[in-house]
Amino acid sequence: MDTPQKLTRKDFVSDQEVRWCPGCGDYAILAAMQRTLPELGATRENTVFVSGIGCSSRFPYYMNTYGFHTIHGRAPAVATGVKLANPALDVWVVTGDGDGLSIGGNHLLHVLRRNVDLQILMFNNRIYGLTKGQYSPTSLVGAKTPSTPMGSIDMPLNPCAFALGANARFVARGIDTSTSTLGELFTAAYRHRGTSFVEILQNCPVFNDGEWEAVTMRDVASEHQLWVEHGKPLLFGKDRNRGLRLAAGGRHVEVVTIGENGVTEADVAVHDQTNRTLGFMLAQLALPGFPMAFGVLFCDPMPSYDATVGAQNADALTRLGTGDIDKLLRGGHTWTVE
Amino acid sequence: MDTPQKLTRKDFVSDQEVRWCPGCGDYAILAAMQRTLPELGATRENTVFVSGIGCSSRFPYYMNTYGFHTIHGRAPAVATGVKLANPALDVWVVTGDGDGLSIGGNHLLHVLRRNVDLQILMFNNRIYGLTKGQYSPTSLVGAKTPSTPMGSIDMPLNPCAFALGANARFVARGIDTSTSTLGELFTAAYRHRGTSFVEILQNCPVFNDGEWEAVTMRDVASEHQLWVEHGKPLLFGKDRNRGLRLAAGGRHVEVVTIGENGVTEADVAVHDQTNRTLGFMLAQLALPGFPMAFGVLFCDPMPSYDATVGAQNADALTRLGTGDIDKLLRGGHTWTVE
Amino acid sequence: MDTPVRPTDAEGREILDSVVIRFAGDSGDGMQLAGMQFTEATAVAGNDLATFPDFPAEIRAPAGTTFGVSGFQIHFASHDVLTPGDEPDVLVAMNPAALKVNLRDVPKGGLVILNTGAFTPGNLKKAGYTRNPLEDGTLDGYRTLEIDVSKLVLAAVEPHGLGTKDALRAKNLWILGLLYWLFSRDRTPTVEWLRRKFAKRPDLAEANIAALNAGHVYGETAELPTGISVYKIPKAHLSEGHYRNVTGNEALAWGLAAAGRLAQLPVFFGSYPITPASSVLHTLAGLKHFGVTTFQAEDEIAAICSAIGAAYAGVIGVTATSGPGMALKGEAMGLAIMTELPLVILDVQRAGPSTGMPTKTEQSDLFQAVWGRNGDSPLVVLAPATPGECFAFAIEAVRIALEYMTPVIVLSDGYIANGAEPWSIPNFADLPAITVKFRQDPTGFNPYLRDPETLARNWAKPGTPGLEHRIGGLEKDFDSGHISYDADNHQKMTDTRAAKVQGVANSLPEQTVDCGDDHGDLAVVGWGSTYGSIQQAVRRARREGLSVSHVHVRHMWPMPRNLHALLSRFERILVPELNTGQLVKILRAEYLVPAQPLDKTSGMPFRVSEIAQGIRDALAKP
Amino acid sequence: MDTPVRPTDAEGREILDSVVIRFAGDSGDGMQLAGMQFTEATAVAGNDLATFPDFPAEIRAPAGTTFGVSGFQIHFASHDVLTPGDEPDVLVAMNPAALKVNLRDVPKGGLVILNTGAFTPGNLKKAGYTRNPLEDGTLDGYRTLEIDVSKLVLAAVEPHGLGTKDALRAKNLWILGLLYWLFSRDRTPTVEWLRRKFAKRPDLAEANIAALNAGHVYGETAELPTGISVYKIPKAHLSEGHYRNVTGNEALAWGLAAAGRLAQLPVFFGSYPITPASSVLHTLAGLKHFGVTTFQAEDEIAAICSAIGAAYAGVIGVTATSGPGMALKGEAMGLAIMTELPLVILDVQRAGPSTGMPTKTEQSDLFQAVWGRNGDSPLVVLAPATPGECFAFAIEAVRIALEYMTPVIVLSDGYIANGAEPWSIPNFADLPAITVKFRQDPTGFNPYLRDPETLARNWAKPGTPGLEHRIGGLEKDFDSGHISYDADNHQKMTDTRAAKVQGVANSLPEQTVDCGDDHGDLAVVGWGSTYGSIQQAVRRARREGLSVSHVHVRHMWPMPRNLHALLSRFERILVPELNTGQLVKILRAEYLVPAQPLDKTSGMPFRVSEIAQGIRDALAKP
Ligand SMILES: Cc1ncc(C[n+]2csc(CCOP(=O)(O)OP(=O)(O)O)c2C)c(N)n1
Ligand SMILES: Cc1ncc(C[n+]2csc(CCOP(=O)(O)OP(=O)(O)O)c2C)c(N)n1
Ligand code: SF4
Ligand code: SF4
Ligand SMILES: [Mg+2]
Ligand SMILES: [Mg+2]
Repeated sequence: MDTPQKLTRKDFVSDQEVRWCPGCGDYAILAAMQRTLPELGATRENTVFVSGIGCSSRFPYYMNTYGFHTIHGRAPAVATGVKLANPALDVWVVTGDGDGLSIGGNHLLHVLRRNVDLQILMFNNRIYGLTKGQYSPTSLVGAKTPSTPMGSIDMPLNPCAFALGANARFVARGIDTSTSTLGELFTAAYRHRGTSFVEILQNCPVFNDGEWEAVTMRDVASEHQLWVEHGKPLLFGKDRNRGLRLAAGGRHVEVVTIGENGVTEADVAVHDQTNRTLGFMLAQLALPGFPMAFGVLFCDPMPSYDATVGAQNADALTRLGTGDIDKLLRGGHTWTVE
Repeated sequence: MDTPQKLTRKDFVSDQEVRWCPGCGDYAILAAMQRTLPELGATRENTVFVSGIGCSSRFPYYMNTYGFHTIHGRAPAVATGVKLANPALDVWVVTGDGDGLSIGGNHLLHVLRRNVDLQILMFNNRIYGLTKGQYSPTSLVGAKTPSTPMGSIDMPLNPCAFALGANARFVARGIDTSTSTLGELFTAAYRHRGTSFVEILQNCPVFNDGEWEAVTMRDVASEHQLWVEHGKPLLFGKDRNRGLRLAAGGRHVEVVTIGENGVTEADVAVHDQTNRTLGFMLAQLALPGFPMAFGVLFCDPMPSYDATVGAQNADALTRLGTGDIDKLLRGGHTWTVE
Repeated sequence: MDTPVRPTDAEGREILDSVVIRFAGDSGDGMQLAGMQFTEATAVAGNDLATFPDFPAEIRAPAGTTFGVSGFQIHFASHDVLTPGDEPDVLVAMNPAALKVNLRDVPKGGLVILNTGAFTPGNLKKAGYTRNPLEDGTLDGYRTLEIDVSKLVLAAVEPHGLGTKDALRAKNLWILGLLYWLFSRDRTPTVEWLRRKFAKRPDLAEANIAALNAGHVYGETAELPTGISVYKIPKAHLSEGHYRNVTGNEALAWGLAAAGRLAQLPVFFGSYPITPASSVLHTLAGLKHFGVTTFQAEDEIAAICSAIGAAYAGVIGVTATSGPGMALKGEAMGLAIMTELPLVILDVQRAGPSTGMPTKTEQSDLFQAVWGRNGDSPLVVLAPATPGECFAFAIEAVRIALEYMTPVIVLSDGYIANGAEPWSIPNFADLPAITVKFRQDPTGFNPYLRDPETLARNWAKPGTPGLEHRIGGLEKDFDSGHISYDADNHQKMTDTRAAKVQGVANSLPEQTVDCGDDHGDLAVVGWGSTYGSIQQAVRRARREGLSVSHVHVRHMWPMPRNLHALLSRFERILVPELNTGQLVKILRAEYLVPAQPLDKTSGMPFRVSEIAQGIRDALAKP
Repeated sequence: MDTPVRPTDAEGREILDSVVIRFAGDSGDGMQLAGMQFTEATAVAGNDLATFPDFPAEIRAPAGTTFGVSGFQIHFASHDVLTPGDEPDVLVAMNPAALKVNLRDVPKGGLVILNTGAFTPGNLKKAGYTRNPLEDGTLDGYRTLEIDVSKLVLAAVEPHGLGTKDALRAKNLWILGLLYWLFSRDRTPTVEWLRRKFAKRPDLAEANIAALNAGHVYGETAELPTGISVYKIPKAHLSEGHYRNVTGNEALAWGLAAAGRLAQLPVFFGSYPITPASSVLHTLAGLKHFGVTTFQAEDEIAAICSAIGAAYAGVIGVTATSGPGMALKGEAMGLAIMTELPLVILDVQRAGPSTGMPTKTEQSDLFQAVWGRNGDSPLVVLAPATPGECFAFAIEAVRIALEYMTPVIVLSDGYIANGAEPWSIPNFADLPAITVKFRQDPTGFNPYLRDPETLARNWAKPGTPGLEHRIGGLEKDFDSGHISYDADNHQKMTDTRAAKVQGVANSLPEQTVDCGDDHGDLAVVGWGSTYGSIQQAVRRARREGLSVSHVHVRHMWPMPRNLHALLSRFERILVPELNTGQLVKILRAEYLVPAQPLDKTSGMPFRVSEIAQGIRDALAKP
């Protein structure tokens, strides 16, 4: 590999004017990405962003890399084709809670279980932005939107819990405006070979303003956000003295405060990112009563789909030699007419 | 309600010749259903079976009830329409591992999260039967099928884990030939108001014979099957002396034997069917190393979608009175030309 | 505005016959709202009118950019109005980008009202102006009103204590006030509407009212340049009746609710949001007390499948979408065709292919509607011509679906969906009843028993004792309704499905001529939203003495029984369509008539002049 | 079998010109296998042949039922064979259900070979016989061979120690042995094949060989009824060359592999299993060493989308399906059209609508292929006429897709897919090269730069430095390739997309006449799998002196440049199709020629006699 000159943030900024509403959370995510890619040593030419349809899915236009703005919900399928055709590419998928979990739920499910080496970023604003504010599969019950004037009644999906149920091998959660942690999550996702799923809480100031405020506002952040780290105790709070204890029999989880009622740090559970059941529990934590969990909730690598496809193809080639069309056509019974 | 004469199994047998291969596991499931419905007091006229496409999806033709053999993967969506149009009907969905988890994964996901009052039976034979034996999303890695001559490489889905990740509120697992327990599961599913998901391990003697043998064969059943019951310890084995212990911190599960190494029944975890995380852990248990879990893995009822739709419609009616078309058309600015 | 020498009324107001105004500004400038309010006021003033909102595809594109420009055009007159007008007489340009995008459409001599406050260097650059068009002669030949609206608004709403950002939002009301004054409109309805809208924020209501009034006062007091005066457009001679403005999507939604009432059946509406169809869902979601259940599905396939399930269960199943969603629903339509269930599918077309231009209009889904499915899969296709007709056609679709047990597609488009026109409100009592017969009798029942006349199979509702039956997508035996792979039976069933749909023509009105004689040199055959432009062009041509008639097809499949005979009585046939030629091919294929296309695929409706030219060209051909 | 008085050869074998045999039995009776072996043996014997497998839709329906009957028909002759034959001369009926379903197709005088061992009361009842057809005169007028095959097989394989169930499975080989004797075929290839197939179970191999030999010996030794003798069908005069049997699906798969080699590009094949297309996936899955990657997707939409992604990444993207799957792929096809990516879509048609009759054949997806998408969305459609042509057309599809940067649909059908014919094997060296030009130069690059001649945009592969670009489903600016909502631009792009696809016709061969003159009283215009029946019917008609020609269209869209001119030289045009009239409407719409339909939708191919009748009727019309 040749070592090209070091790229900077600007190299990843395309010449297209960004067309999101003022104040949209997508701007921060875009900035984080443009900042992170050069740090990762990614190149423009080997990077591809594939998206579906939605405000979030406009993302590729703003990246000065290869990009494919496909059709609603199908980005994981298109990205699978891109990656299988050229596994040397770094393929990112950008999707929304509607694009990825409503019309595109099935493709997301299957790309996750197959473990194709992609980074999938789901911008979760709990709303359909582009179509002007209908509720989405992650909207909370009671959401009053143009299609639900009396409040929505569908139980929401939890993207990370869904991903874990789909046998995803890397599941993480971040916040649009926490750009430095976002960079770290992008890095971890990029490094993980296989499908990396990252849910990003994103504010849509136009149709669902403040949806995540209770978790993301600076003054509540430390109390309402639990940032997990592999091998570290599950601690949060301003003084990092609150933690999660897995109660008797391990089936219930509770919040404890170190120093109160005889609780010590030893009582606090330690994050094991290879434990799917623990990840599932963390993914479900919600206000009120619990902080919301962020960071890499689960990561347990396996050979990626594209790598195994490549290995099988190579194996066939070794065993059978480069295919010869003439031989192929003449296999089996043939006869000659003279 | 009038009390009609008591129906019997035969009343639920349609006049159509059953067109499955000899020895197909579907026969046993059909028999269990025909036996169970009269026991539940179900009526022919209020029962509807909706299915997709696949061998399993032929099921409705053999039930002397209403039935709709729809298109591949879409049964949950059609069934949602049936139930919303007439919530008084008992609506069952029959699907396969291909129909329900491959092409139909998204509809299954959404019907589960919405919690429409349906009973969904997934016949899991880990193969596409009707199209002659290609691997399915539940096939194990390495499955040699016509489309994977070198063995499949996709990581399989676990239907129950998927359902739990989709926020399903009733998740159970049974076995085609365990017809009495199947009856009990059908009963529990029927009684649960909301979407009840039942995975049924089914043998396809033609394209995937013996796939489940390691779990279902009579001689290994007691060692390899863990039948869970709410509030009861998670015990299995010929002598019911083996159990599951949730180890330190609750994150790991291990098999213990009562009476060995000082283990007593008190060490064995007790099944709590309202604990989603526990259900998720149980759903994942697999040979070797663990028995496979059967019975109601999770059940935590909430108002069903159809009931809430009905309530909202009724509420609107109460608040606004029966809609009047003339008033509707004359709402807002109008003027008269004479 | 018609001629330079103008008549005036008693109060000295210039009397105009017809005016076209285009409001143009940033997506955030509230142009749609201003346009809609002006529309209401104009309707109340008794003019006939037509409107054309033209949004950008972005939710709220960055301020000041050309792709963020939002437009609303209204054409109103003392005679009947058929289109929103080819060229604006008055252009309101709230910023440089709006001027840049729209000025080319304004004929010289037209009035351009400019918010000079927005002509900052930054905005000029964003709009792509290298020089200031206010100064470089760009506006030569136009009459202009250059006003620093931003400044005047701030001053006007200052007493209401709003922040600058909120205050500036009232710019659209200031302009509206000015236009109300210019065109002698009554402010009261807008004032009342503002009070209702901001019931919870009286401060905002009063600030907006202040802006409205300030604009009006500006007109009253400022020295307007010569050539600009107050105008009066006499009332139009609309036929008697009770009127309202209606958009196509509203009319579709209300028509469905009315159809439910007429059939005395609940309506189930399963849909997935998509521009420009979403507002049908939004409207129906508010009509629960009409027996309407709405279901926002996870995708278009689930939406139509849920409607099919509802139809199977015995209610009126409806789904709505636009082109890309239609493409997804094809397989499920086949299921409804095979199971012969009543189903209504609304397709509010937009410019394609693929995602295309979601907020622009086109008529390019006709082929898809008539022929876009696997297998020989006939169904019924209807196409209302105006926003108002959408009401009747929603009812007609339900009638046909229930009477013939068939899916029915209604083709609308973005132009009809969002465009408004005064609509003579029908009385419910005058609407045609829809009779529904559910099978009750188990004797001799099978699900594919047919009405010998309509060929409709009998509808047996789950819940009915003794009618338990199974249907599905596999071919069915003609006699028993069971699965059949028999060769002769498939032939018979294929023929029966085709005959049933063709038979719908028996219940349809004959094709009439929308303007002109039933024979002549040229028939201009249109369908859907091109109605107004064609009608006006044909009228114009007839006034010029040309032998031209307008035939507007509303039953696209099957087509009216007499259409072939009617078309045969014309020498030439011209088919203007907003696509690359679809109806024209169907007419040629069906009737072997030498119909010629007049196509446009720019995402915009036809101008009258384009059709007029097409007529001249067609008649000129050897 | 042609005439009652028959010539014999030196060894006293009756010489026949052509024979049609139908094997019919239970799904479990192995009829397809027997048919395929007989086909191989017949090919080796030097006859020309055509076959028609006809399966039930059920995997293995309950034994003995009529809907479980599986059939395989072979037509072989000393002259060239175009169809599997209208009526079987010989019917093998392994059980009462097989007799019930098939006897009506056998002309009186035909030979019926019956396995009496299966004519048990239970089986008779399952087949719907109230009386035993062996006894009630049903078979009067036929020549019959009534043999208790079951018993004889058990006896024959007894020494091999198989259980009764396994032993009975060899019935098909016993019958095959008898037919080999009757038609003078060599058993060796089958014996070898059995040894290969059961390499791991030599006991089974030997048992089956014993059954084969026993059937043969039975023929040699048993007293056959008069009128039945040993037949000899002389070799056909096939043109020189190396031959093999090939089915349409095999040929498609091999053609794709060859195209990859010709273009020197990898092939990516994304597909979801569906009858009758699945075996293309199965075949390609075994060709990994040809640079073919196969991907079994979660559904048809993912399948086509993965192929689009692969095309974007610079390889040959292909997807395959049948009707219902095609309906699902429509939206994604639009994306490929808008992004102008090369893509090959195989549609192996089956009888519809909806799920229809999955194992039966039809040509009813033509409309869907040409016009079944949202928006004006032109693409290329090809239709090979025979199993063998599938090879060349797979290559042609790839060539067009790459040369024009467009999706190309190849329409095959169940009949072509499964039917076999002797195929003159081409040499790879003789196949046309496919040149691919990836953009490399960043100077002045944008993704929508076009080749001025083909209008193909340039293909820039991710991984190429300096060519980073974004494409998608929104309308693109003609000049820059950026998103554009400009009206004139959409017009221009719509026109360009249409012109590009129409321009493909420039690279196509002119339409030739498949049989007959290039002018005359009647052109019989066909497409796809009806080739054989039409060809034979036209030849017959010409022998009768009628002025009839056969024009078989293989390029369905765009159509050959000279097709209009060619058709204009005929008085009448008849279009036989296995649908309710699709090509006929396209011809009328495009050329305004008075083409008339000859439709059949029974799920079965045309009989030659049906087309012959259609020709007579067409010529008789005033
Ligand atoms: C096939 C199809 N159906 C529907 C739409 C309309 N549509 C566009 S984006 C969208 C939802 C987007 O929601 P999300 O993915 O959450 O994106 P956001 O705009 O919130 O970022 C919908 C319904 C479409 N473009 N295509
Ligand atoms: C749209 C569509 N795609 C593909 C098919 C073909 N198909 C029919 S059934 C099936 C898979 C069935 O598998 P599963 O649901 O597991 O059912 P099983 O036969 O194993 O019971 C497929 C791929 C179809 N009928 N329709
Ligand atoms: S609508 Fe919401 S999500 Fe979309 S661009 Fe605007 S703020 Fe962002
Ligand atoms: S193929 Fe398998 S699943 Fe299908 S009917 Fe036969 S045995 Fe049952
Ligand atoms: Mg969203
Ligand atoms: Mg299966």
